[in-house]
Amino acid sequence: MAIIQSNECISPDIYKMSVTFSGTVLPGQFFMLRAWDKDPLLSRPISVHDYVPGKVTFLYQVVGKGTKILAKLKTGDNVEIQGPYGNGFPEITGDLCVVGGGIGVAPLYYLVKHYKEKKPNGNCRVYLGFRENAYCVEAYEAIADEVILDIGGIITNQLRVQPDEVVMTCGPEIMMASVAKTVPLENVVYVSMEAHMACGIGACLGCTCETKSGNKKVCKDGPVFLREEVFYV
Amino acid sequence: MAIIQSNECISPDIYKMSVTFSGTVLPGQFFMLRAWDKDPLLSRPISVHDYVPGKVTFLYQVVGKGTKILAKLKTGDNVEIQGPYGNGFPEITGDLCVVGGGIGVAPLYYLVKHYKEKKPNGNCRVYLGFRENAYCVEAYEAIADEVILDIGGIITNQLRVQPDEVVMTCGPEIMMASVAKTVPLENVVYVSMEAHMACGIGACLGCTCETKSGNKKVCKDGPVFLREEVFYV
Amino acid sequence: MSNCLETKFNDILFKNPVIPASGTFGFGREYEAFYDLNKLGGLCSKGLTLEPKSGNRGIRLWETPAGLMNSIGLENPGVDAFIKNEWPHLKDIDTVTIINVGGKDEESYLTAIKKLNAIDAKLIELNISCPNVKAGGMAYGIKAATAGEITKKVVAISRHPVMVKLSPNGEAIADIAKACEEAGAQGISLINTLQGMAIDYKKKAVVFDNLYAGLSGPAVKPIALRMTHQVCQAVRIPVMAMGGISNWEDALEFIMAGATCIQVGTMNFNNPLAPIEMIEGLEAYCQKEGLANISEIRGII
Amino acid sequence: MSNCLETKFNDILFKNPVIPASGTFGFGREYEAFYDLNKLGGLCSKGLTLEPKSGNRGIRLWETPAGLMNSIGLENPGVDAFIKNEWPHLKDIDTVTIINVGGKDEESYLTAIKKLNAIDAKLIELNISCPNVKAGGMAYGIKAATAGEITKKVVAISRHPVMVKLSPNGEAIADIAKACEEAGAQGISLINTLQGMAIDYKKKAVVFDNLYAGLSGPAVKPIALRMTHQVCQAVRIPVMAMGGISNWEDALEFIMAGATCIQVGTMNFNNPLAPIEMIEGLEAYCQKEGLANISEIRGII
Ligand SMILES: Cc1cc2nc3c(=O)[nH]c(=O)nc-3n(C[C@H](O)[C@H](O)[C@H](O)COP(=O)(O)OP(=O)(O)OC[C@H]3O[C@@H](n4cnc5c(N)ncnc54)[C@H](O)[C@@H]3O)c2cc1C
Ligand SMILES: Cc1cc2nc3c(=O)[nH]c(=O)nc-3n(C[C@H](O)[C@H](O)[C@H](O)COP(=O)(O)OP(=O)(O)OC[C@H]3O[C@@H](n4cnc5c(N)ncnc54)[C@H](O)[C@@H]3O)c2cc1C
Ligand SMILES: Cc1cc2nc3c(=O)[nH]c(=O)nc-3n(C[C@H](O)[C@H](O)[C@H](O)COP(=O)(O)O)c2cc1C
Ligand SMILES: Cc1cc2nc3c(=O)[nH]c(=O)nc-3n(C[C@H](O)[C@H](O)[C@H](O)COP(=O)(O)O)c2cc1C
Ligand code: FES
Ligand code: FES
Repeated sequence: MAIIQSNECISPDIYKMSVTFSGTVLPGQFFMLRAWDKDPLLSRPISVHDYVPGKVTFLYQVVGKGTKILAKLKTGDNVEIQGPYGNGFPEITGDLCVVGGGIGVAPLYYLVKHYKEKKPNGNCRVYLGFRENAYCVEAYEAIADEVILDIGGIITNQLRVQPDEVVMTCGPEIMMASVAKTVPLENVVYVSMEAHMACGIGACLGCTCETKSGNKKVCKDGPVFLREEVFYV
Repeated sequence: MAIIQSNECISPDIYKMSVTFSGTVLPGQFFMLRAWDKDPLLSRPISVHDYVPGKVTFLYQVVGKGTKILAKLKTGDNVEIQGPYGNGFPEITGDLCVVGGGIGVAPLYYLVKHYKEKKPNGNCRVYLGFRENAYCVEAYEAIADEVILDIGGIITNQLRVQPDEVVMTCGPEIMMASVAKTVPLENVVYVSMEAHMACGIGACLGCTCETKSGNKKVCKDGPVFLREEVFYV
Repeated sequence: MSNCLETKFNDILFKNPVIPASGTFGFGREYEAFYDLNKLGGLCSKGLTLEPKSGNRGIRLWETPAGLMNSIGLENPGVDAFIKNEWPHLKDIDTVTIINVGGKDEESYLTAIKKLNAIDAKLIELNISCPNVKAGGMAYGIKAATAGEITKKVVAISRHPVMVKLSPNGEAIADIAKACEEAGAQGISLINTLQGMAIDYKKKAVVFDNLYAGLSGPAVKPIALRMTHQVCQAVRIPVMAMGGISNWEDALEFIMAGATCIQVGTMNFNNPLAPIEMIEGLEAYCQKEGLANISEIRGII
Repeated sequence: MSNCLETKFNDILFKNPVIPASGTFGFGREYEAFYDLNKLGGLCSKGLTLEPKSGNRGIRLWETPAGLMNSIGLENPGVDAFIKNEWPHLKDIDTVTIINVGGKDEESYLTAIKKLNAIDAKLIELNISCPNVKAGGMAYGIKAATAGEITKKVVAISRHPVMVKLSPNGEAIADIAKACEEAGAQGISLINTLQGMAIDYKKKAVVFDNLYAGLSGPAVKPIALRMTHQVCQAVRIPVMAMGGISNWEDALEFIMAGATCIQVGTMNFNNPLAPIEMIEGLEAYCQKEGLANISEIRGII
């Protein structure tokens, strides 16, 4: 049981929720959230948007029953969080280029923050693409070296990757596929995948992602995969 | 949609909830309450405990899933109330003797109040029986001519009905059966029955009560029946 | 109001494909307090039998996760009393009234059907699938052979088109549907309730006097949708589908699976306005999708 | 801790009658993070097939009201890899490990069973009921005759006792259970998932590549309880029941209906501690009711 410290709407249908959490978290990991009994039946996977010791923050979009319930929670309410789960984005030595689309920007904030903490001199560029309303842009601007924003267009059209950059991306699969295709093969690219989940821990085999080396579980082997594993470049 | 004006615990597992309501209500009628979507699936029948124009009050015991949810509601929250349903207790000309057991005391408060308003000179005696904790006793004392209380015993052992009294009772079926049996046949006795309900309006035939004159629907033909209809005296 | 929801079930015209299901809507009167019944595509009567029936004793309703179990046992006034007391009211409602008929044996089915020939109904729903009483006919409904036989005899003597209501508790449902089609049924409806059981562990006893009872409600929707799809693939006569339909999205899915109309049962108890909200939702959907008629997406799965 | 929950399934001793169900518990490792697996009465492996299987493509999970649909398609490493990589770990857990085996034809069942003769397992769960793949054997499990045949052959060559896992999608389940008993099965487990369908109306398409999928979870409990009761009435061999069991009260009801043990599937996803809470709940119940052993209330319905 975690206690909600804040839960606010920051853009139409986009909420930011902070809860108490004692433990550590890696960028790209996620939690299984629930604030209900049996309706809906399953918990919902939500990535870590930000983390400071004692507190984890989620950024989520209201799309259905579960996220609707989450959006109604108030400060002081309880929410069950199981996790952190998944592998998360790896630590890298080179420069970082992140590409986020829509609610896929959620996990990238903590990723960038963590990167800059570990490697204050590393360069980090951030591409953010939104269909209609942008959010969190200022937050990214505060921690990244450069933020390239696109609203209503196709973010990958603008994408120019430096030879020494490692690319990390999260967003609609079609966007990630396009990133996978356009970024030169010399660059290392990591993608964060989604799948419907039941257990979140590798027991149900429901969240399969087909990879070059056979089926992988998004919840346990992922959600972060190397580009070539998933998109067969 | 009704708005909750107050909802408080007045005794272990016993709650009193007032909600906005514009309409009129008879004593013994009930509402179908819900403050959930599909879990549980059905609304819950709860009697009118008190009514003043603009506001109806319920007294309920927490026994399962539905009442647990009701108990968590706070002032200002919404609750759906459908009703009032059922026939209610009839208006009478003579004196009134009410017998309530456990949470069966709920509908009797408005009954007594209504009776005394319509018939200030009428005499009204109230028997209240509880297994462990008594509640609402002072409220009854404030409006009835006499209140006879029993805790942990069998209220019907004390019951002495006057020849001109009409008896109205609500409580565990076994208690009402005992009232039906012990009160002289000369007295008119009304009993308020319970049954599991789905529709609350007479459409599903789920809340049947067997009577001398065939099946009756508790929700529509009742919940109040003449003793001889139900207990075949 | 456009007529994007107008639906033909054979040559019977429904204003829209939304119909409250048998046994959950009485004979309609009760829901008049909530809305104008003329708005409904149709409505389906409580199951009638030749003789009046007082139904099952004991507890008749039991809630389950996202479901409802019932053991009403076809309580009804009998066909004669229905014709006398309910039909005069029902026939004046500007909607298609479907008459649901159960029976305990061939003779009781046939006699009831003959009596109903006297009134100007549009459609009979032949209930061979009520799991709660012998008179519900589930014994007929769980085998293709017997389902076909009774259908044939009923169709032969009925002045009205006959739609057979199937049980989900028997043999492969598509086979049963095909048998009914071959026997001359003019339509199929499905599903009736699934046979379930409830135990009250506190009382160390079964809940229902009748041991088993019928499960309905959102819990059964995936099963009902699968069976609807199977039956729609198997027969050419129109299908009226039900089982856990709780909103217009559910209704749409059944139509996409091939149903001509849909019925709404248990959800009437959860939300008395459910059928009306479904009609409105489907209408809005057609508008948004630019469908001249809902039939454009029927059976696309 | 008293031993009021100790349960014999034939001569196999279970510490308690609570067992995570096949396919919802991997090979156990994942849940070690939540509790000590030694506390479990037993655990049931993911369904194994002779050859490794990569399972079904596309979406594999879909939530329904109080239920879950899955179309995993028996993804598993195959019997050989299981024996090599999973069994060494599993065999050291102080609980009864049940090995769930599926097959696509007689030969694949029999070869898998023969290979498993090499390890010291306590109980085989013969899966003739997975609705998601041909290899799940549901074709065998929906008819009494074929269920009996395959059971007979498997029992003949298996060194381990064989419990047959039945499908709720076929003929009268008690008949199938009896056929398996006559064929020599040492136990029955039920129910596997109910065949259902999901449509994504937004995409105007079916959700599962495989068209239909298996429904489980609290939604199906009333059906599972009825079938458990029917089977317990029909056979003398012990029964392991499952289907929507979500708390100790549910578990108790299945035991009252006659089940010797119970399995917990979908609820592991809702609450990873579900099996442990059931064990604790049943224990507290025995104490409160003064039962020396849970068997005192078994089959009282
Ligand atoms: C590893 C991972 C991390 C995620 N991180 C975030 C995040 O940080 N912020 C955010 O807004 N969303 C995130 N998502 C997506 C989020 O899980 C879904 O939007 C959410 O489950 C929808 O639930 P719902 O009840 O509102 O919608 P419904 O549509 O009612 O959900 C029905 C079922 O489908 C599942 N489902 C629906 N959409 C998705 C989806 N896109 N991915 C996986 N399952 C889905 C639900 O979990 C549920 O089981 C993440 C998904 C994954 C797999
Ligand atoms: C006409 C009428 C008036 C009532 N008035 C009151 C009142 O004023 N105060 C009060 O505390 N209770 C009253 N009850 C009882 C109340 O309806 C139940 O206690 C309540 O429905 C329990 O719901 P639950 O979800 O908490 O319990 P659960 O046991 O989880 O309910 C499961 C199902 O059983 C039904 N159920 C359980 N107990 C009863 C019962 N005793 N009567 C009818 N259905 C039941 C529920 O409605 C639900 O459908 C009344 C019942 C009726 C029929
Ligand atoms: C209380 C109740 C009574 C019912 N009575 C009948 C009936 O008389 N005749 C009949 O054919 N079906 C009857 N049914 C079945 C419904 O018509 C419908 O087939 C079933 O409930 C599935 O639909 P649903 O999930 O929308 O409720 C009844 C169902 C319920 C819940
Ligand atoms: C994700 C998932 C995977 C399953 N895999 C198997 C399997 O491999 N073999 C099998 O016999 N049953 C399998 N089942 C069925 C369960 O073991 C169980 O029979 C069914 O889910 C009903 O129980 P429940 O309602 O408690 O989940 C699976 C169920 C689920 C939900
Ligand atoms: S969600 Fe169960 S294996 Fe990934
Ligand atoms: S509750 Fe439906 S008829 Fe009374």
